[in-house]
Amino acid sequence: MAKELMPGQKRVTTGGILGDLALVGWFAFSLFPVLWMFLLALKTPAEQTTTFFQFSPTLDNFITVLTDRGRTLTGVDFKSAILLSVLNCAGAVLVSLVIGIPAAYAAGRFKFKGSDSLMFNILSFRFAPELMVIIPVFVIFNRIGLFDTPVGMIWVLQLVTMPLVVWILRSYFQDMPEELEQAALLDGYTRKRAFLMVALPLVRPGIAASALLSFIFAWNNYMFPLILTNAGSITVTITKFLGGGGQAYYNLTAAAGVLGALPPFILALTIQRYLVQGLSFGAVKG
Amino acid sequence: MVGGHQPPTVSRARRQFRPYLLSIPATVVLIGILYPFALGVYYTFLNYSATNPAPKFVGLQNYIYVFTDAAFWNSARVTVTFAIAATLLETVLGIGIALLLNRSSLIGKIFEKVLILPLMIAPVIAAVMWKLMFNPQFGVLNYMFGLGSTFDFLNADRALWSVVLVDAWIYTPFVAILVLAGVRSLPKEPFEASAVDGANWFYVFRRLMLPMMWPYILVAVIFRFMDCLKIFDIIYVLTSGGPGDATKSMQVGAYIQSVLNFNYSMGSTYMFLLWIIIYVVANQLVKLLNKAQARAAGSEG
Amino acid sequence: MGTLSVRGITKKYGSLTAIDHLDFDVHDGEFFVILGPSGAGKTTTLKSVAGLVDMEEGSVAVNGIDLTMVEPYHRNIAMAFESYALYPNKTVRQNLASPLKSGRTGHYSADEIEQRILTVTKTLGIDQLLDRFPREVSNGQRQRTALGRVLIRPADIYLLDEPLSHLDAKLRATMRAELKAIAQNSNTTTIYVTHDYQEALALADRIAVLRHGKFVQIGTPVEIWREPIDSFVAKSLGQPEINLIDAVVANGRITALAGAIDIPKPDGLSEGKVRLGLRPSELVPGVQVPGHVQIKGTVRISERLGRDIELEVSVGDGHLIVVTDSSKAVAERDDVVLSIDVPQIHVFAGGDPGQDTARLGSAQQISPVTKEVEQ
Amino acid sequence: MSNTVLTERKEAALPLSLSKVQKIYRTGPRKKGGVEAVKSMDLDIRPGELITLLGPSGCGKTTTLRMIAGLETITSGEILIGGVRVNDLPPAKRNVGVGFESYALYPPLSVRENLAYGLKARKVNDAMQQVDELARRLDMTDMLEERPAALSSGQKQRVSLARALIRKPPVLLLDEPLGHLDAAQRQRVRRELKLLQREFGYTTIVVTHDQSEAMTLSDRMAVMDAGIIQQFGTPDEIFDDPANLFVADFVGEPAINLLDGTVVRDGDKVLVNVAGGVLETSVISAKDGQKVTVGVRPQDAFLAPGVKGTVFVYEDLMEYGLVRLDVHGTDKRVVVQTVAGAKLRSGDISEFNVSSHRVYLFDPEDGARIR
Repeated sequence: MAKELMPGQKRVTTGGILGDLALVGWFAFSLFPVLWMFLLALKTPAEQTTTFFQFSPTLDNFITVLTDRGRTLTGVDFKSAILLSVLNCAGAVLVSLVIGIPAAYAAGRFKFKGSDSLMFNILSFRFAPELMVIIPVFVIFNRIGLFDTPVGMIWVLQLVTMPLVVWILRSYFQDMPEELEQAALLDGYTRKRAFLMVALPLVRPGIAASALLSFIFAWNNYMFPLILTNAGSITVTITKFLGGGGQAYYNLTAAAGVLGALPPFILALTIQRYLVQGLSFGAVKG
Repeated sequence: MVGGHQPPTVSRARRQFRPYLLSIPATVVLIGILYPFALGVYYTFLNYSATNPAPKFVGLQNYIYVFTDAAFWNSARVTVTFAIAATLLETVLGIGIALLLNRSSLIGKIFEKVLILPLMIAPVIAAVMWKLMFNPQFGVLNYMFGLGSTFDFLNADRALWSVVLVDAWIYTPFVAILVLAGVRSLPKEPFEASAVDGANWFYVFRRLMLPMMWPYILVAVIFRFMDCLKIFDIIYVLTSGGPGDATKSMQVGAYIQSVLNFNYSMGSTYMFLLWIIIYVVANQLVKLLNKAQARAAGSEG
Repeated sequence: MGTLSVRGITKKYGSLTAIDHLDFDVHDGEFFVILGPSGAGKTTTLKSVAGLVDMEEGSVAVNGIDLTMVEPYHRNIAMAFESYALYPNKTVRQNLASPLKSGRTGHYSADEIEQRILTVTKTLGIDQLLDRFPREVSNGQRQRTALGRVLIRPADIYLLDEPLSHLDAKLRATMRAELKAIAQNSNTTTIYVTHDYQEALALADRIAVLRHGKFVQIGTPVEIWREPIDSFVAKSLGQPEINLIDAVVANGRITALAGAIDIPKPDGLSEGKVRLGLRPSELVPGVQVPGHVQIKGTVRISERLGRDIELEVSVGDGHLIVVTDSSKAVAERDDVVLSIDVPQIHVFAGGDPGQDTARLGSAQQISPVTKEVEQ
Repeated sequence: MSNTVLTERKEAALPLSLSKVQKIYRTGPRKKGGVEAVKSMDLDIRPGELITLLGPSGCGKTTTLRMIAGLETITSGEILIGGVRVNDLPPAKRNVGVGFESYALYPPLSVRENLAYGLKARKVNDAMQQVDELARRLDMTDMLEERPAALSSGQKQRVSLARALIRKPPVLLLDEPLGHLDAAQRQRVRRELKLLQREFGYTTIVVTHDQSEAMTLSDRMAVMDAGIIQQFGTPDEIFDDPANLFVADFVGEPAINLLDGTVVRDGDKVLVNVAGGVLETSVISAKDGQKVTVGVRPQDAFLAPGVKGTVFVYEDLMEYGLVRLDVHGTDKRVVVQTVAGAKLRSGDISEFNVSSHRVYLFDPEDGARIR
């Protein structure tokens, strides 16, 4: 619904038109590369470097990257990379939830010694340069055989997913009035039953939001699979189509890019309401 | 208490231990990540590399080397320049977009839905895309702007600014979303009071809106600045740190040192120094944020 | 049914002491009201009894059994929260059934539960809302649901935290009467917390006045009203507040308001500064009763309060608030004579403005033993 | 503040009038349909008068105030301030001071800057001087450097009022000025507000949902319901001579008792039969056999033979007592105010009566008063 105007206010003003023009300008800039990638993904190999906006569109590239045809042609196994990424990211999120929910509950509900410093430490991982941890992990993984394994990836992805889960859920638990659980205790329910009956259902949106958002971030992560795997991940694999030294497949790169960008975007749309809270680690309530 | 028996009791110690019990798994994970971190710090005092699997303790030698190495200072300069430029550009643009969207014009409402699109695409994919567009021979930008095939967005002079542009393309929506949420959460009444008081738009913005928005802006700035300091993936895909050293940020430099050249100690030294910078800056910014939040809430005298 | 005895309970939040060594007993079947302003520690007291806060010191026992270290769900104590604390994901019916389904308040068949829900909701006037969620009902209805969740179950002690505060004035008066009827008929032990003195007077067997985490006075409504232990208690009851005016005792007389009040001093009152307390409803304009104290003044403001009017009367160098029947037809700027019976004039010790001081007695008679007021 | 002597001469107050003012909030798609919040409202307010708009939430009182302030457009009709049509003027040009319900202080600014804001925004030269002067007069100099969050709600209320007053507006609009205060503060601030208004002489409109606040504060009060003014008059007129059932029921606490009755004319006397007994009334226009709703205020009723009932509970409130009687033959419960310390117990049989001129009769169909 349009905003109610105050008396003496005009609906159409010069400033308003200029503002709209500025918005159009931004969104042209913002959407053009996505559009361009999409167009490129629809081009034939012959057209990929020779045309700009006029070409005969085809869905061939998507089929190529998803089937053995692509692997034979380019040596890049995109399909396995997708499956591996799904496995690693889902695993990482699951582990984070199982471990993170109790911790978030403790941090949000109780004021205990070290709760603040624990939280600051968890947050500081969000800001730590990844390599500081990844270099030693690389050495350790090589030594104990976790290099290029899902277990290893799920383990290090905790660096991405855990802080997000704990921070977002903590703010949910903090916002939930303590008296709800207290009422359940007086109704005769134990602390565990009160948690399951009252607290958990109320933070369900938070769990969904933090799970999806941390999945997106794990999915989009580049450095961990780059260093700690050979098989790679969706992000690492996409760059391989550019063929470091060998032949470059721009149209296939674009097709893979579209496929890789689709899941996060769809997930993001489903949690749009909670996105702001998630992106700011609960510092800004959406 | 039916029947008048003494019901079971729970000691005070056990009550107070409860939150720790719940945090144990998270703490274990924390230690699992703290341990490599400590190991990394330890590496900075060794001469550890893949070619030297039996490292020796070398004291501060790595630090002395790094501090006298022009390449390190170059990467520090690149990192800080990039972080400041990108954060500034994204903040200004983000605030502008947020304010324009807040007017809820028809165009704004349509665009708001796709605002997050660049933010959700993996930075690597975004970088790959821009790399294709930047290509001097067949890139669409040179074609559209008629720059010919000799103009190179990624040459030594322009590469860093092109990286800033790509970073702004991805992350300006992040700032815009946070600030927009902030603006929308501001109470309506003070602005009505201000309308009765007869303040013009700019006066309201300067005296009222900006101070009340400031905490939200700062949160965005903190996240952006911290992330920019550890920039890696965009640069690595776009330029691999080149041409020459023109875009070799600290984390890219450390990656080259430790992963490509297998010199773990040198890479760790780069990273530990970056970590110190980030930690100090983060601390200061968070203090600033706490102050700003108190101010915006009006509780500070 | 149960008797409660509380000894020395203390709760601190950081450097702030919310409640400070409170001792009290509530007898079987008694309706015990804790009256105090916000921030006095009323809710903390209730939560301490319920076992919801970790107290620094003190003990809580019900029927002689020490519950200090017992978990809330083993205490058989029911509590209605001021914030309602209704489960947002459950309907009104499910909320009400919750305490009956936990297994710790007895065992009930589905029919029994439904029967109890109907009885309670009829009394509270929310029987048409059973299938709504808390977010779909008004604040007043939420509060009645919260009250219902407590009344529906058996318990040794019932704790009610401001259970009427969110109702509109009309409904509040009605529900107050309902609660009184329930209390009269069921012989339950209840602690009721409120900031509303009328609720306290209407409902209480005994009232405990709480300030800064300490009890100032515990007594029956009549005791608290007639013989408030200090000016704080006197101010806590009555609307408009009791008039407190500085007075001087000298030469065998008490004088105040630039001589507008000039009465003989009672025996036992030593010379010096005191404060007089005159309740607005005890000051009667226009009627000159022999033997009563007469105070001359001019009406500055006259305001209509229903059938009554509230006057601000300029007297000497100050003013008095007076409540009287509107049929007296006193207009602004009229000169009036106010009269008050001597025993109705409370005498408090002198003190700085804003400081509460002990009651010494009335202008008729000074209390033989001045009880010490905790500060 | 109550002891401050206000010496300034009265500011020029302006009359205010609303004529056929209507407000429709458009809700449906393409602006079809909507909610009529205020229905063709007429109101004439004299210069310097303090009136209240009283009504339950959603009755349109705040919408009316906001339309006068210029924070809301007027769907139709016109508003005149000092004879000038202000419909299309922005809030700043209407010469009104507004006190908002939640105070709406500017959170990042100190009290001093809050007060100076409107003056500075208009580039008034001696803004700080004016602030100091007003602060002295309102006895709030010591809080000038505080920020709003550091103030108690009573202090916030005063700052909000001071900010509304600083531009010496001929019309002052206050939305629930006592809404967030506790009982003791409310008493004090109400008194201050009244004295201040008298001294300054501004035409003042106060919006409130609290009938006792409206009764004590107003020169005249408008009782509103469903977007319509049900009655406009002095507190005495409203309480003693309510225009209809809504006004009688909304104003007065404890609320008026309502019983179903039938009029019986017996020679000169007009009687009303209610279940449980008979009441005499001075309503001479009532027809024999007419069905009516009988209104008896608890303050007017007294325990004496008349209508029989059983005591439900008796509450001794020390200043007075309240007895609730379950009237025999009905499911109605009436409240009777008694002196304190009455000897009554639940289950006792008692009777109440009321003087004939205090019996109000209403049409049971539309609630109109039968006089």
